[in-house]
Amino acid sequence: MKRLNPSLIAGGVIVAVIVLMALVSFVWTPYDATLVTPASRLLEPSWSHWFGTDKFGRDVLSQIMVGSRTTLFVGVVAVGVAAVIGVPLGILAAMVRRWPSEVIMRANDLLLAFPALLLAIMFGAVFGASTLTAMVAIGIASVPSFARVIRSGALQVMRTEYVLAARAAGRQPFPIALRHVLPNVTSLITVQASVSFAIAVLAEAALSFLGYGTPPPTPSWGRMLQESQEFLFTAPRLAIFPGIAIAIAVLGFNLLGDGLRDRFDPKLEDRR
Amino acid sequence: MALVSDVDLTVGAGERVGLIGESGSGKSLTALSILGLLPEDVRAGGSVRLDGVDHELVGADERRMSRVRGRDIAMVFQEPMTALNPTMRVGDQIAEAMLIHKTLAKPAARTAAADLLDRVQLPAETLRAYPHQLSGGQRQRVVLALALANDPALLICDEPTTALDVTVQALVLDLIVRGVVDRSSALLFITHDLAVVATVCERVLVMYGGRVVEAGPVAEVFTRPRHRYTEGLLAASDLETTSRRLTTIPGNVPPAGRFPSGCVFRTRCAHATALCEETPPWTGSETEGFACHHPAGVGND
Amino acid sequence: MTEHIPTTHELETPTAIQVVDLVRDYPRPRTSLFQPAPVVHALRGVSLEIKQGERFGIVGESGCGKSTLLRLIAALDRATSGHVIVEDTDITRLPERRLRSLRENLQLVFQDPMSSLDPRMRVRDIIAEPLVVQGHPASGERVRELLEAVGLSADAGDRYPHQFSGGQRQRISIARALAPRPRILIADEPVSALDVSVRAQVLNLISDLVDELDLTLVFVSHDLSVVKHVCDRVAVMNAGQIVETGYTGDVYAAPQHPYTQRLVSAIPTLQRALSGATTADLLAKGESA
Amino acid sequence: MILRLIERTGVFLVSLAVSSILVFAFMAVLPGDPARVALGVNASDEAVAELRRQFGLDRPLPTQYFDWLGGLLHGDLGTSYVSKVAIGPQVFDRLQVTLWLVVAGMIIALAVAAPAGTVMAARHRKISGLALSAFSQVGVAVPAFLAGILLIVVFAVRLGWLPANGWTPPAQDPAMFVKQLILPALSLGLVQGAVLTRYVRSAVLDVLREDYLRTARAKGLRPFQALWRHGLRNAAVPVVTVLGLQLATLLIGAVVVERVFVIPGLGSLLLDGVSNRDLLLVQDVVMVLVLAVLLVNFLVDLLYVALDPRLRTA
Amino acid sequence: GSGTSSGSSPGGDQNLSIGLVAEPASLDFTTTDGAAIPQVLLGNVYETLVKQDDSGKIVPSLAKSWTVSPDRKTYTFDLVDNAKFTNDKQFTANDAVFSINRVKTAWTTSLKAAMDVVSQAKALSPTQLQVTLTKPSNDWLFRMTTRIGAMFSESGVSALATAPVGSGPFKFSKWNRGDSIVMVRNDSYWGAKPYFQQVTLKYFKDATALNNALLTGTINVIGTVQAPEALSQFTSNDKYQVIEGTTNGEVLLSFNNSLPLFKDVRTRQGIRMAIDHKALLDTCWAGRGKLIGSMVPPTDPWYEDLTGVAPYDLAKAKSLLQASGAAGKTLRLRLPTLPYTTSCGQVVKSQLEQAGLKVAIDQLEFPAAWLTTVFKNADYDMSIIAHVEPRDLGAVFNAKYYTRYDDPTLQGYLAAADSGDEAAQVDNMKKAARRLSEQAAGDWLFLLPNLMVADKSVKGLPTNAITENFDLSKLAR
Ligand SMILES: Nc1ncnc2c1ncn2[C@@H]1O[C@H](COP(=O)(O)OP(=O)(O)OP(=O)(O)O)[C@@H](O)[C@H]1O
Ligand SMILES: Nc1ncnc2c1ncn2[C@@H]1O[C@H](COP(=O)(O)OP(=O)(O)OP(=O)(O)O)[C@@H](O)[C@H]1O
Ligand SMILES: [Mg+2]
Ligand SMILES: [Mg+2]
Repeated sequence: MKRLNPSLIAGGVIVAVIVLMALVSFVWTPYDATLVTPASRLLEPSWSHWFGTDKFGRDVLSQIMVGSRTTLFVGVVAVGVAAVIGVPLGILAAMVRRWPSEVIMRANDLLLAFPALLLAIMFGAVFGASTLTAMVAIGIASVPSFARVIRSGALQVMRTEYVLAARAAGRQPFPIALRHVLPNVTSLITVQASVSFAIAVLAEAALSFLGYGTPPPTPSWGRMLQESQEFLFTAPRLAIFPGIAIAIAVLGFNLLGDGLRDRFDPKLEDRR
Repeated sequence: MALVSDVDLTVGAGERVGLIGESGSGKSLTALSILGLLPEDVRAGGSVRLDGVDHELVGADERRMSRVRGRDIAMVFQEPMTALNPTMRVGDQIAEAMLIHKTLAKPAARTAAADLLDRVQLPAETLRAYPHQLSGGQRQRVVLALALANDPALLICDEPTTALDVTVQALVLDLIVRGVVDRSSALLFITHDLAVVATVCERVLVMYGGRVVEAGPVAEVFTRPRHRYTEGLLAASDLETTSRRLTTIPGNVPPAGRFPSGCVFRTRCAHATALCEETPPWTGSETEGFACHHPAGVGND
Repeated sequence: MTEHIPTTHELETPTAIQVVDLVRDYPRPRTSLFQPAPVVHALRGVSLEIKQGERFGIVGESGCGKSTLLRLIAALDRATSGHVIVEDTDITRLPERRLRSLRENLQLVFQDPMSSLDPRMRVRDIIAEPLVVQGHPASGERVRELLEAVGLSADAGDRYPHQFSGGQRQRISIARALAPRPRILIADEPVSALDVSVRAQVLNLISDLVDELDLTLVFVSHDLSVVKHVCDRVAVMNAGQIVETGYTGDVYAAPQHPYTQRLVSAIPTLQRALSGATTADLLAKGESA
Repeated sequence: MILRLIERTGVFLVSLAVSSILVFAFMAVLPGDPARVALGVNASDEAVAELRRQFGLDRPLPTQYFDWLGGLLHGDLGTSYVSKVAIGPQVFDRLQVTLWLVVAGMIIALAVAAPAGTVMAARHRKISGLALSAFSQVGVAVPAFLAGILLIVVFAVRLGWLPANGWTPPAQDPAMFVKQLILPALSLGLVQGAVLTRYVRSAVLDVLREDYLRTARAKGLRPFQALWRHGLRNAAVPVVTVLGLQLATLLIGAVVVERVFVIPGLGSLLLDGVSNRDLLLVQDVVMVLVLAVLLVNFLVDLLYVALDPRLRTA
Repeated sequence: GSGTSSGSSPGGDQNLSIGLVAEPASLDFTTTDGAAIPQVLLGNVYETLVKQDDSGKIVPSLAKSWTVSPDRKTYTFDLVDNAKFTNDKQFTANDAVFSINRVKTAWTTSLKAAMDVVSQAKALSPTQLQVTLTKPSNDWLFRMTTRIGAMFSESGVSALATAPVGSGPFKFSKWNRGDSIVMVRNDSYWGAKPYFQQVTLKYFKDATALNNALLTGTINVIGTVQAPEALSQFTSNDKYQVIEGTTNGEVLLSFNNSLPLFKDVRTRQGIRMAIDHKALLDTCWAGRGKLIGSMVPPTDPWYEDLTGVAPYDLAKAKSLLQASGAAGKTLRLRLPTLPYTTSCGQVVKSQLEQAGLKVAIDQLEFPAAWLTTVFKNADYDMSIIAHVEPRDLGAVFNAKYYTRYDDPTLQGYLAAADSGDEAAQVDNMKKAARRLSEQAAGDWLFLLPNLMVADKSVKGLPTNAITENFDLSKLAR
């Protein structure tokens, strides 16, 4: 039996809480997260505003809740783009002959030379700054790592005798990719996805900080952090709450990735 | 959970003892516990003593154990492909074995290394080679040279030839035997191949389910097995039989920890009775005997 | 090479597999852009003929090209030159889509009980895969029948490969191979990874099935004693070539080629050991030869 | 070895050529006319056309590309459309600044990660290892700019030990240079160090499970000695890969830290270039970044060979 | 090498370091737009014939005095005779003619249009200049105080972008791009010599970094506070002085008046009334700044408080918007990426939505994207930007500008103001401002404050920032 490890549990719980928070925020938040109420600006945390309010009088807790949607959106888009391109590319590179495979992997390496932030800034310049464009850029920048990991996993699968057996049974390459290779690299995909998720969340925060991220007033933890800067001395809590939210989310996804990795690690597995 | 229990074994100076048993019967764990190199989550209890070492080996601290390892007890592992450091020259790896224990100084260690390689019939150029430049058989010979470097009192070989071809196996086996005979070291030879044990060793211990079920001189055990398991093994490995069908032991080796209580073999034994639910006592001497309620060759057979 | 004189019966038996002057070179990774890639000559002109219903063994040491030969026979790889003729069809250069009858008639069992079954598939689906691919109705009936034939209980179909021991996995492999009712069964070291007790079980099973279903068996092993037990005829391979072919008993008792001699003498056996053979004896004969 | 070098060099050069086309093409599709931005919005169309002609923007794209490439090969990065100064020296200056920052950050990261990761792996079941693990997990989760802000608040504003921001070239005032480098390098290095720690840990863990380490211990080496003599070099191979990738990300990732610490590095040059639509400048900076990344990968490739004899094809 | 001069001691007694926000992209304001270049160079490196004093009056500079012909078309300037350019050339009437003509020929920015009214510039003697206009224009003389009035040396315009040559109290010394510009005292200046030997203008993109720089002593002055909320840390500390005055920067919520929806005055008025300006200023700019109600800052002679024209009235706003059919519609508020627009945009959105509009904010990178999309192509519904040019009422509200505000009545007032005498000018400008406010051609959210923080010891900082330039010559310790 596979054991659940502490990382997996901790990561899973954190991620579940974030997802729950995002879902709840669709139907209920303590206050309207974008409503400006000058009368209640910069309130200290209290029973009515657990995390206090910001300079627009918006409830920080509500913003954090709605912000979790942005965070998840960011991760889903970035990881989605990376996986949708990277996984087939990786599998393809493992299945085709040497020359085409070499070309795919070289192109992949080339993409690596355009770091995520660079791509995001350039995409922002071309297509207009929005969360979506930024995240598509982050996603594209994460393609190489996906493709690499998946390719090496797929290569291992391609070398197994069950693939040979499937060929001997008359399976064509595409069905082999679908029925044998893909299922056997899902663990790698999952691990890579959780790690990329964490990276995307960090990248969004950095982009929001530079002004290339989520435009206002959509709450985003990164932008909350950026807006809180002028209050660092007078109301540091405005920086602390989103800062902690980002850190916990990244921690959660990283832990989940670590946990999944341990769980799927054959070296740890075959001791049992 | 107990993976190996009640294993008593004695290897006399200069004696060649085989340890046989199917995969998962606990042979490697036994060997590793002698050396104190068990995996982290496995612990050994009991006592291991070595002539010439004045302390108990089980539970000895790392500092004392590391002085024993490689000098008094050496080991050859199963996988020649991974047992050597891929980033270090072969010569340095052999010389290191001597430098650690300060048996020789640096320049002397190098000539000694060349000498050792010569003894395992490898050319002196091998000194400068990296492991990946050698074949499996060559690597295993390097590992052997490394193990013999400090003339150990006891050499443990854990399935040293399973990964090798027969012709290479023949060479390596011969080198092992010559190596220990020359140094009058004791040899504990682990394998699952009865024929190999019979060729290499003088005495044999049969393991099953983490227990030694039978022990005795090779000729004795392999011609007149007493334990039903030994009997089954012998029958199953006899490919010379004229009938198309081979004799088999029914069932499978249970996974670790799932062996039955009492006689570990009773679930697969045709002779098992209710009596076998009790752990069979050891019949015989320390070096020769068996643990079976219904031994073979008694008459009811 | 072989001094055995074929009987008329043998001459009349149709040929199941014929291999003619088969060559397979593998390119090694290039070390230079300017020089041609170095090649590994995995097969250097192999010719064989295997009759229908025959139990044919191939022995040889690691890397001598046994698996390569099998892959070419099963059309899982392309020959550099030469021909493979299976049941009167030259399959050497047939495109994948015209290999259907080969895929139905010829099946394989592999060495590694760990990697020969897809860990993410249920045993039922693994066994049914050749049927599904070849468009047969994959009835639960047939799967149960096959499971029973290899001595596994019917509920084994619902489980995953990792829930089985090595020997049981090898049985599953065999069941899969038998699914499309092939006439030729090719086994690549099917027992090398198994313990002696389990080895005996699997060898018995293969023997029984070959008899029952009247199969042609091609059995590859590095272990001459196993081949001798299972097969009628044997080919000894060394460095991509066949050095000796003959009836197993003959080859074993009186090896002709020096390589075969060395091979035979290096095999430790219980009998020899008990009659006093030492490790030196394993070497002696081969060296003197 | 030599052949491998030649091959790698070939790959490197081809990659470089392809990147240059990509970068050029990307700039060509960037909306916003550089001439118009430079002239202001109400500039007449003639003035804009004149400026375009002056910059050679009216020529066919391939001509522009080859001119640019030719310039690059001679070390001439052209003249900025906006500031009308030569781009080369500017990029070179900024690159130096960023390199200092990145290298200092990397050194801190390595200094943190190598021992911490090794200890974490070696004692991965002990409290000390777990505590370190937890610590690094938190480190990974903190964005670099947040770390920077916190460092400034504590060490510059509250304690007043170090300057909050700014940059002094080492040649001008070495003491000041060091003082100003510490905080940004720390905020970059600590976060990267936390990331790297995890890779070091898993690489060392992998190595710890290797047979040859058991062989080394069977020879009589104590666990730590065995790890030191036989493990680290092998563990270095995967770590070097990550290091290479990180260095690449750092080059551009430093832009955030440059912003927080007001450091005139390549990142801020790039951001300025983008917002001023100083296309040629952006094109050059991106090309330099890509060159740096490819160069690092190239060096990493060579480093592998030094580390792992298996890659030295005879 | 790149980098700044100073770290631990930004001062020394003779040195001053000022933190600013927008770094120029080039030093040539004849071909590059934007406020950053004149902020540094005008008045400090380049001088004009006439300049504005603190109260906005036009006073002599390189021209000792001037006369206007009765038809108000001919201006005769008496020039100083001891002014010298930093290339050691004497300043003469020829340089003035050269500079004025050059605006028409070599300048490429939009501001050159202010010189169109000049028909001829002539040197009567080395110290006497005569300029003839095609029609009377009050505005022309005023514009001569801005960058287009800058006097260049005939032989000093070869490298304007990198090596400016002027006659002012400071010389351009060094530019560490991405970091700072260093100016040194012009010791051969013809007028009163400045106190500081060297002034470093350091640029910070990040408002917090700017504050931190002052807190840790990297700079002595924050030239423009971009994070007014953070001011409290300085007001509570007696090491610092905080200066608060006014600027010319009207923060305008602009409407695209060419759109059908905005052609209806009720929409525009509804929007103006939906905005609670006091609350807006308090939330988005910490209450710093002034509510003006039209396009005129208090420092202009024709200023009137027009905040009462469209007072906050949510109910009325709702009904106006309902009546015009704007209610329920979605308007695009396209914001440039600037601190005050990002901040105020969110308040505007929230307030307008309470009045029944839907507002979709999207951010355009400033300057490039915003300039092209909103400013040039007028592809927007509403936007926010501060118009910092002095006396820019007429420039902003016309049919060609991005506001697309076509109003003949307004144009009539403006023309009358430009050609009339001083009293007529004031009167007509007042009318124009009121017209704009009543017609709700835009909404003036507030007037940007001149917010500066400096070490206590720094003297001579201007209370109001009404000119394009930051006058460094008056600063002292
Ligand atoms: N670290 C471990 N944790 C738990 N169980 C273990 C561990 N190492 C080995 N075992 C189990 O202990 C049993 C005995 O293992 P051991 O390696 O001694 O067998 P062996 O007889 O050497 O088999 P083989 O011939 O396959 O090497 C096996 O069932 C194995 O799964
Ligand atoms: N796909 C391949 N690419 C390159 N070389 C190959 C490939 N497959 C096999 N070879 C090489 O061809 C030779 C023969 O390999 P093959 O697998 O047929 O040997 P084998 O006799 O089956 O050995 P084993 O007993 O180890 O299975 C070996 O030297 C091997 O390295
Ligand atoms: Mg073992
Ligand atoms: Mg093989």
